[in-house]
Amino acid sequence: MRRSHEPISWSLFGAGGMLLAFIGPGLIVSTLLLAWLVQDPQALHATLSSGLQHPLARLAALAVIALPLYHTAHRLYHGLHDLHITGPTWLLGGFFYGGATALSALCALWLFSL
Amino acid sequence: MNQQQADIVIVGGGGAGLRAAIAAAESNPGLDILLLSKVYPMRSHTVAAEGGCAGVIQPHDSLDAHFDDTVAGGDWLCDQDVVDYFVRHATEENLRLEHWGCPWSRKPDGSINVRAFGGMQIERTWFAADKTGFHILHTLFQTSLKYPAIRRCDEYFCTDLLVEDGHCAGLLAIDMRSGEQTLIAASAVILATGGAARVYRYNTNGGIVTGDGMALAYRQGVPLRDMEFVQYHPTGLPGSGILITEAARGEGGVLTTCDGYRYLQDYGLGPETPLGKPQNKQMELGPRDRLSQAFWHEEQAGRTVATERGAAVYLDLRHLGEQRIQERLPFIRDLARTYVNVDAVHEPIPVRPTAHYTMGGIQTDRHTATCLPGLYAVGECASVGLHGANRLGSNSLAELGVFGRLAGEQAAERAAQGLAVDPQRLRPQAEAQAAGREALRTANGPERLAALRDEMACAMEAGIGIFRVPAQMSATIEKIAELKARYQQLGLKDGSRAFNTEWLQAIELGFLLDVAEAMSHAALARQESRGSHQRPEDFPARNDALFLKHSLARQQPGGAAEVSWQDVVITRSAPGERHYGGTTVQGANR
Amino acid sequence: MRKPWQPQQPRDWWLHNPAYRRYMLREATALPLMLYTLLLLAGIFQFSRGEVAFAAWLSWMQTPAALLLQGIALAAALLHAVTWVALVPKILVIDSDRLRIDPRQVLRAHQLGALAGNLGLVVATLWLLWPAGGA
Amino acid sequence: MGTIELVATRYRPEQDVQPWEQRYTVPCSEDMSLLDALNYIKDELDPSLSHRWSCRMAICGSCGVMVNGEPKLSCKTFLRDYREAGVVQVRALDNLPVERDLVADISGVVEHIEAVKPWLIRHSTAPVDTAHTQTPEQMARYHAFSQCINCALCYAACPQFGRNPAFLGPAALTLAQRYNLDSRDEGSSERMPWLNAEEGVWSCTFVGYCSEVCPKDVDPASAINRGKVASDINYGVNLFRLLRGKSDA
Ligand SMILES: Cc1cc2nc3c(=O)[nH]c(=O)nc-3n(C[C@H](O)[C@H](O)[C@H](O)COP(=O)(O)OP(=O)(O)OC[C@H]3O[C@@H](n4cnc5c(N)ncnc54)[C@H](O)[C@@H]3O)c2cc1C
Ligand code: SF4
Ligand code: F3S
Ligand code: FES
Repeated sequence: MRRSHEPISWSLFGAGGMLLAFIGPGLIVSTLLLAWLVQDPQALHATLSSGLQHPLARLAALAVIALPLYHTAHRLYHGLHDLHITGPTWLLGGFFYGGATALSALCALWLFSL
Repeated sequence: MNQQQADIVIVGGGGAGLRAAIAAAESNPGLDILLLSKVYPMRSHTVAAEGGCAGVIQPHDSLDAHFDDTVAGGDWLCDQDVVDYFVRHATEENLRLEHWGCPWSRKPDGSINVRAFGGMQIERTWFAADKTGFHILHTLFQTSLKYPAIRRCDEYFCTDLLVEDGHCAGLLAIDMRSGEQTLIAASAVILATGGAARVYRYNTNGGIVTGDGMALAYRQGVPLRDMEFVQYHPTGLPGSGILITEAARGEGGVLTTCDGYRYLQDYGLGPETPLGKPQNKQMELGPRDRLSQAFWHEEQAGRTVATERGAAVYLDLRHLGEQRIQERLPFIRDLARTYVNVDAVHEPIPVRPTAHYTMGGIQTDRHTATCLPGLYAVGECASVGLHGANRLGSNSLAELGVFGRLAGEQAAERAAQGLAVDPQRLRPQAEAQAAGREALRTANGPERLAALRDEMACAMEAGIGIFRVPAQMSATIEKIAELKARYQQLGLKDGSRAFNTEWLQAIELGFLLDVAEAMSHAALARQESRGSHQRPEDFPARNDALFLKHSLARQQPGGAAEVSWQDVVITRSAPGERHYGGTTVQGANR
Repeated sequence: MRKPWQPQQPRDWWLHNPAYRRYMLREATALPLMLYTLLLLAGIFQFSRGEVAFAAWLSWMQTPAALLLQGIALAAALLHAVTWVALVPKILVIDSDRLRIDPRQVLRAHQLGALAGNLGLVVATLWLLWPAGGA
Repeated sequence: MGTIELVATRYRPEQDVQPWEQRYTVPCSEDMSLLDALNYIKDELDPSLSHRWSCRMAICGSCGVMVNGEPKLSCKTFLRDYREAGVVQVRALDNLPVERDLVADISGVVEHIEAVKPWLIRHSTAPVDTAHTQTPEQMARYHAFSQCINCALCYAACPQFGRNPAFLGPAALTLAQRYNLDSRDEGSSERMPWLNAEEGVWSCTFVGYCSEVCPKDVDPASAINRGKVASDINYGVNLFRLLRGKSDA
């Protein structure tokens, strides 16, 4: 039996799922609140900038983007299989997991160039 | 016709067959061992055994005590050399199962736990909650998978044995999926096909328990021994006959009439033991035959409970409490809830005696060999001489291990001598038998299979039941003969080959009728009352002078069974009184 | 003669059984959650480009389309959280000779954690954004 | 006692090109199981209907069928629960080849069970004449997983098995876990390759329906997903070994 490399994606999926369960709804409520509460975007930008000075804060922000990306990519990838939508593994896997990786990299680039 | 060859063929994948296969593979890994069964091995009826499996393990217990209980329980009709061998090897087989992964129930310190069982003076029944047979069977099946020497033919139905030069040389079987007949030649054949309680209307047995192996041997002239001894289990569910294990009483359950009275004290099993403190061999822990007989008297006296599904008494577990019931008897609780809609924690379970176990079977010597060279028999289909006139609960699962191993080793020894017959030589007789089977498949007589089966089951219940009355016995014998004649006029509707269960049931009915014939003739011939064989009207007492003997039923060509007698091996326990409860008074009246 | 019938799983298998429909709904939460994550990612991009771009993102987040997506994502996130936490005790089983934790405790801990995490985040946001507060 | 309509999906390989439905009217009483109804049909109405059964007490595992689309043991299913609906649809277990009528071919499932080495593996020599010590707590760790009767209902329930019959599936993977979690066993390293494979735990997407239909509360979904954790750790350990120049463990 050939060893599957699924543990990598499953670990990321699991971490993302846990993160989304613990802060997902709260995060979405928070961004919805922006509509009513933000009066001064400049001030908010400044507050957030100072907050993101610390590398750990940047890492946390990265996690909030990257882990849900992997989580959702993983589910959608398997969902296509469930829906009998097939294609070469390299293509579908590349699209979902590769996409999540590329976007996470971009996110890291933007965050760490602040 | 397909053709195969093996060193050893084992018919039956229950506890006995699997244990034999493993023993053969261990004693000679070079052999080609074929395990053939009409159901996947884990479906075998060993799976239904609930209570437990005997083996001396407590320091204050002894092999002698186990020996004495077995011999007395069997009303001195046990071959004592066999019992001796059995008690000496039972514990080692239980340990072997433990080493193979069987989840025996434990004490808090992690050592083996044992429970009380009917007729045993000391707790020596190993158990795996109330699914002992299930765990034993699955452990054996899973363990058998690790031996490359063991091949399986699952869902192959054995229809005939093949005999060449006075030796059993193989068998004929139907591959149930294709319906094709297959000749299998072998140096040794082990029959491990289980019991035959399906000859009765109400029984604790699965639909597959149809006495096939007994009939297969009987038809080849091998005697069936002690067939009149059929054990009724005192606690089956009314209607279906599904078993409520004796362990329910071992754990402290009590039997009562409709008004809550513990009637067993009136039948020489008293004095009444305190609730929740069962005493070995007393009251509810008396032997099964006595308990079933007590029910019969209560029913005659009109003190039973009328349920939708017939008369019953109550098995009351309520005083054990939910926690103990859930820990020790979870399956019982589930069964009662599912099949009679009773939660044992809050209500008593209605129960009644149902046919359960065939003490008799294919006659073998103490090494499991039959009188037909090359043919061995083991497990419930065999009569190795262990159970006598009444089997003690938990001795039969232990028998599967002890004698299953022995049968496997014996067959392996024989197979190593290379006595195999060229399958080509078996072909003519195999083809003749196969043609008979084919004819049955397309038979278009007027008789209906289900009707014949039901008539047989009711006749056996009436004539060869808990109590045997001469007129009814004779009526049953006539009825069986009539049914055998009508069997020749059977009409089957299916006619196809692939998984034709009507065809297979018709063959099974043929087996059942042969077994019923042997049972009823042996019952009539035994003119005494002993163990499970009770003739209250004409021969109410045991008669050692004439009947301290095994009955042997042989099939007569074209006629009924002929019964002859074989001496019982007695080594150290002279026949005595069976002693239960505080007194030895028999069937008293209130 | 054997000629087994070989069934084929129909493409719409998941429509035929309520348990399958529940499963597919659970898996489908991934789609709005992914889109929402992309919105956030866009926010980070705009944030990195400066105040003006960030303000544009903020006001775009208040368009009906964006609000609708956030609404759906919220429903999806809630369903995800509930189903996820319920399954944790089946996966995360702590039971060794040295340490044993009752699965009910594991469940309780995760329920509390999720509640605390989500509420805490909302409270922190309110505190941060409240007109009189931090920003 | 009323009656109920029973619609059975028939398939007779010798006559039929594909399955078809046959309608029977059977008596319906409070305590009649679906198995009783099937046996009634076989005995009284149509002996050519084939189905498997034996113990009629939910322990042998042979009588599994689809009942109104759900996998069930026919001996543990009662007609009274369908009286409202007035009709019971019965067909062979889903996701398996149909041998005939209600008889599914479970040989593939049994092969999967055989593959995972479901027996106690010991390297050190076992005690010959004593039992291993195993406390009730240690037994509790695997006990639920040892209750499987191999009825294959979970295979009929699992869409991932339906999609890919090479998936070892719920019962086989549960059995592997049953031995891996047994304090007496020393063979988990021999079973891990099966868990680690694509066709092992990694084909499961936690649909969870297997555990819903299991008549013995085995909870195969939990067994498999705990297997994923084990496989995950095994993967990490293996990666670490590879990085240190050791071969694949
Ligand atoms: C409900 C119940 C509870 C019990 N509880 C206990 C208990 O607690 N303690 C105890 O000691 N005993 C108990 N017993 C008795 C004990 O379980 C049985 O005696 C024992 O399991 C029989 O095992 P076996 O291997 O001989 O036969 P089985 O397990 O019945 O196996 C028979 C095998 O033969 C095969 N077979 C039969 N005919 C054919 C054929 N024609 N062709 C091919 N294959 C065939 C079958 O497929 C099956 O595999 C109980 C019995 C019952 C019914
Ligand atoms: S896990 Fe449950 S459903 Fe699956 S085969 Fe075992 S007992 Fe049946
Ligand atoms: S239904 Fe199938 S996908 Fe997994 S949880 Fe059960 S095996
Ligand atoms: S008949 Fe044995 S499980 Fe239903």
